[in-house]
Amino acid sequence: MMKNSIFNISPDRSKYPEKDAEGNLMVDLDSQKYVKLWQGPQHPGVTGNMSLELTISGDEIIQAKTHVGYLHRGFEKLMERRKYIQCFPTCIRMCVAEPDYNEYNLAAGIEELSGIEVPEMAQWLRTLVLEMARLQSLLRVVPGQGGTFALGLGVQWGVYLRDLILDLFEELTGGRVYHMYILPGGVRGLLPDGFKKRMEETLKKIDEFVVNIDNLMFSNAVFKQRAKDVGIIQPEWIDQFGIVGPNARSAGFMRDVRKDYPYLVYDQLDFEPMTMNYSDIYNRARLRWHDLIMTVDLIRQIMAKIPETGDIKAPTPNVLHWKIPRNETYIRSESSRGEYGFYMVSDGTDKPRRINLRGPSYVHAISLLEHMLINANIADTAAIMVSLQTCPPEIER
Amino acid sequence: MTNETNNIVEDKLELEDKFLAPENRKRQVTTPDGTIIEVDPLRDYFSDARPQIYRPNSIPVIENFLNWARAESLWVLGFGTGCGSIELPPLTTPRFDAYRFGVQMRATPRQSNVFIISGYLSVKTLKRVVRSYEQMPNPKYVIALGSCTINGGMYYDSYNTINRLDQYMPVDVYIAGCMPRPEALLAGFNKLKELIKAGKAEKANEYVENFDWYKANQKKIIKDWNMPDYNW
Amino acid sequence: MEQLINKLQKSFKLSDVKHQRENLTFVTVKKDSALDLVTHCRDYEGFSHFVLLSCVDWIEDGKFQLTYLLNNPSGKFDLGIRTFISRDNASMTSAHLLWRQIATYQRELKEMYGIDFPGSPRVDESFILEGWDEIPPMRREFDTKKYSEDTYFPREGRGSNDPATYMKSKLYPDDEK
Amino acid sequence: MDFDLTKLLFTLLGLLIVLNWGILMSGIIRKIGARVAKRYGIPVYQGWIDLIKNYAIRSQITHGIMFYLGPVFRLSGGVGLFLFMPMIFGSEHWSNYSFQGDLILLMYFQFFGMLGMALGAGEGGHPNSAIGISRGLSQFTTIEVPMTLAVIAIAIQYHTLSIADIVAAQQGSILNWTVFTNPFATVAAMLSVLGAFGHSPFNLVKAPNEIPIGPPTEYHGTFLGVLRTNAAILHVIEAVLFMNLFFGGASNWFELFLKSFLIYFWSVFVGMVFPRFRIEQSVRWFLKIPTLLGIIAIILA
Repeated sequence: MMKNSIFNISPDRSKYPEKDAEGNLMVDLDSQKYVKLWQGPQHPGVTGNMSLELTISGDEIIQAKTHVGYLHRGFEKLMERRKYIQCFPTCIRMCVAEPDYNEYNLAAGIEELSGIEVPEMAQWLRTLVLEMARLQSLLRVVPGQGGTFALGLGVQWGVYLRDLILDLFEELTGGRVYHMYILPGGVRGLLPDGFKKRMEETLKKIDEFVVNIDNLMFSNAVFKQRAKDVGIIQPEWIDQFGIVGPNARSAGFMRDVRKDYPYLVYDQLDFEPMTMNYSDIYNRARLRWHDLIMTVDLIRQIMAKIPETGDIKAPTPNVLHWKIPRNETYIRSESSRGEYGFYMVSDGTDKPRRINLRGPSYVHAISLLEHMLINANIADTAAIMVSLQTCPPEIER
Repeated sequence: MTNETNNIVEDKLELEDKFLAPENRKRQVTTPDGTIIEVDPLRDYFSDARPQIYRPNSIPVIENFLNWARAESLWVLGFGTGCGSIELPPLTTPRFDAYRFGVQMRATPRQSNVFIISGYLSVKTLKRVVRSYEQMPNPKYVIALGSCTINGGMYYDSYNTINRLDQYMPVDVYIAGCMPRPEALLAGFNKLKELIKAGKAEKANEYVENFDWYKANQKKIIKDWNMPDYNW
Repeated sequence: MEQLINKLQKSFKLSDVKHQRENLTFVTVKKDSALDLVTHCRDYEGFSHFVLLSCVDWIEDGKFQLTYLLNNPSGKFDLGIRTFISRDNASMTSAHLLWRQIATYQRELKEMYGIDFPGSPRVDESFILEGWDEIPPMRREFDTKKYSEDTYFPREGRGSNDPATYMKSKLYPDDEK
Repeated sequence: MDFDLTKLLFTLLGLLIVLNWGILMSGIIRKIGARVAKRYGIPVYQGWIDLIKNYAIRSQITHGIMFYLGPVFRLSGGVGLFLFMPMIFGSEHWSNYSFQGDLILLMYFQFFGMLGMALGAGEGGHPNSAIGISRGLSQFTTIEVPMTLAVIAIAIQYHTLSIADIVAAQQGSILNWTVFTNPFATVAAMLSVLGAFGHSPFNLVKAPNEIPIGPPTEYHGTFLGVLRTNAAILHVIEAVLFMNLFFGGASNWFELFLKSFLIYFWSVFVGMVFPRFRIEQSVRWFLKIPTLLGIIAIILA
């Protein structure tokens, strides 16, 4: 962007707009220098139902505020008045894009608080479900980055393949979007006959898609022009803001729960999450594309190593009177957006005292996004938001 | 608008001033040429006329023909209000391809005819939904997706989600399930087409006829009502 | 982890130390030294990643429990710092200068529990709810079912089985309790 | 000019043909686009239904007098372009009201609709409209640069400003087409046509996910119907203009359909695989390669 200095007429923003003594911007909307532009909640570029309140001067954003709460259903309150087993249908709806991490975290939390060991077969199946959830989410997100630049073709292919994965989910769990497959103590069922074969067929199609999307997006001159050097995450922000997952990895920080705190059977699988040294939109999209390849590879490994059959559920107490003594824990797993954690407190009754979800978007979509949008072009707003992979429902729950 | 109603609006504004964003408050503004004017955004930006009823064409043949065109060209407002919106991308992609049935996505309420309420509505969203719905031109249709719009569904005991959509706006087609599959949504579109072709989808006029009842219900739960009664 | 706790024990009064897992420990400190401990851990013990700030309502004790969960990315372990504050006129020192995202957590807690964090940016703006005039909804005494029934016109004829009796008849028909 | 009823009727008939061809053409193009994405796609007749539906919308909201006039200006821009465009070479009836020097007038009319739309959409009051309009005008200004250079090059080459004469000079053999006699001007113009049709990478005027819908955000019902009618006419006319200038014109309707379709398809084909530029990138792009080619064309001519 800086190469063509003739056309680079962006004004010096260090003095204008003026700042008051505390460093806050003094924006006088009546001065007619600024326009307030709302993006969302009804806006095709915004990820889900949230809104951005942008103060713009020309095409440049000088102030951004994220507004959330349009999807607030009070899950944490609702779960406080449900029994542990009843929390499952409730908690999976907290993030619709990849619900399985919710059920895994809740089940793992209950197991840890009441000391239940999960059989090995169930652990393999859980790993499989979590990786499939990551795959279907990435199939939407990777081409979605092109979609924010009006490259809708990749989205069409990606969402179609996502439907094929959802079909496999349906076969395995009975549900298309919401599965409720993972229960405390284990999972609900074994693999159906011929599942491995059908999975391999789908994965082959995804292999093709991976090559196509590379040609369509990452070798595309216009995409490079739009995505490079835009929406940069500085490495020192990672700790300041609490950035996790792919966004942190693209800035050179190895943050992957699967490697740092191995859970389930991830220590038996061979994978190496990618890190990059420069975090702009292009690199983040590229990193997610590598994640997609890695996920496909992981599913292939799981399919090769998974035992044919085995015990899938540890004995659990009567779910109606399942009381858990007063205790607390924090459970985390790696969703496609990064560390996804449940802070759970039990109080000796049959209902949880408190379950608090810590989703990556809580940080990415509010404090980080507001910071990154300053001095950005309004044309890049949606792209920056998608490249952070924000998911509003996990912010407001 | 009579003086009397204006006074009521005024009283209410003072009560709810704490909910108003600063740019929506009454204030003095200096124009570029130096004169000072008073600005009251809530009053200035919107018309406060009541909605009108638009009767169907009195000649049945013409009305049938127009209804056929309306039914075959459903423009959906792209407003994902709840988790059901995750099933909207599959609808527009190869697997389900709703374009075959003349269903297209539009980004602005002014150009849309169908509002898909995709799932539960929190109070905060309901306020935006009412605004978007009222901005849509007559005739307009509402498809309510998911159990949570019918009776609250999963969230029957939540403090922030409504239980019944039909208390706040008229609904043409309900689609049950949590969450309904895309095929169910396609079936819903076909049902809506039948209704339109039969001339039974005149809910926009019904909304106007029972305007006061709907408004009372909406105002009961939207506590910071800082918009005009009818959003043109 | 044990060493770290012993080290911290010397300068801060830790009570109720619980090693939940080998990489997760919860400690309790007094309200006025909680943020000192958090700052110390960030600056000297390598806890550079702030995971979450959460609140638990212990209505029977008349207290809110605030949990600051810190993570040490290089040592790969977590430390949960609990502190108890009174439920009446609940207020806590703001920590928004330590990490940028804490302001958001504090805004949420202000809205959901009514805990005040004086000085935190935008803490008084509504975050999730809009025009809420009841008691903060996440407090235990707030009855969400009653509020929902009073406010949102429940549809008549909605059959809802009591899940406990229904599950009992389906899953454990012989259960006596 | 004497009043000639036959000519008027033929002109109106031509307008009707062009309108329907425009709607059908965009239907076919959308179908092809859907097939690339492995979809079945909309029916090809969807354009007509949408048009009827838009005219059948019952309630219209207006924002003032210019809001009404915006679509009218836009439509008169499109129809004006049509009126002065010779459609079929060598045909007395289908050459409309073209005359010597009509090329200058056509260049002007291309801008006319845009300006009228700017006034109308500006009155709509939606910030997206205003941003879209400012983007559209700045982009269109830069599109005009290579386009004008190419047109000047052709004018120098053929020593005329009449489209009919330019077409006449290209008859005889396929090698007489401007595309072979003056390739630089053709390439410059064909690159600028990408912007004129407003498909990606140059669709930042309407740009969903940035400023959805753009200028017509507030337009609905009949207003939108008028705008869509105009879009159908305009697309064909722009394609016919380029056909006349560079591809030897058409001697019958079928040839016109085929050539205009291919020219239009070229812009869609590019748009299918390229994402959208930002406005300053787009401006910069048009001022670089196409302008350079245009200058070369003039120097060679």
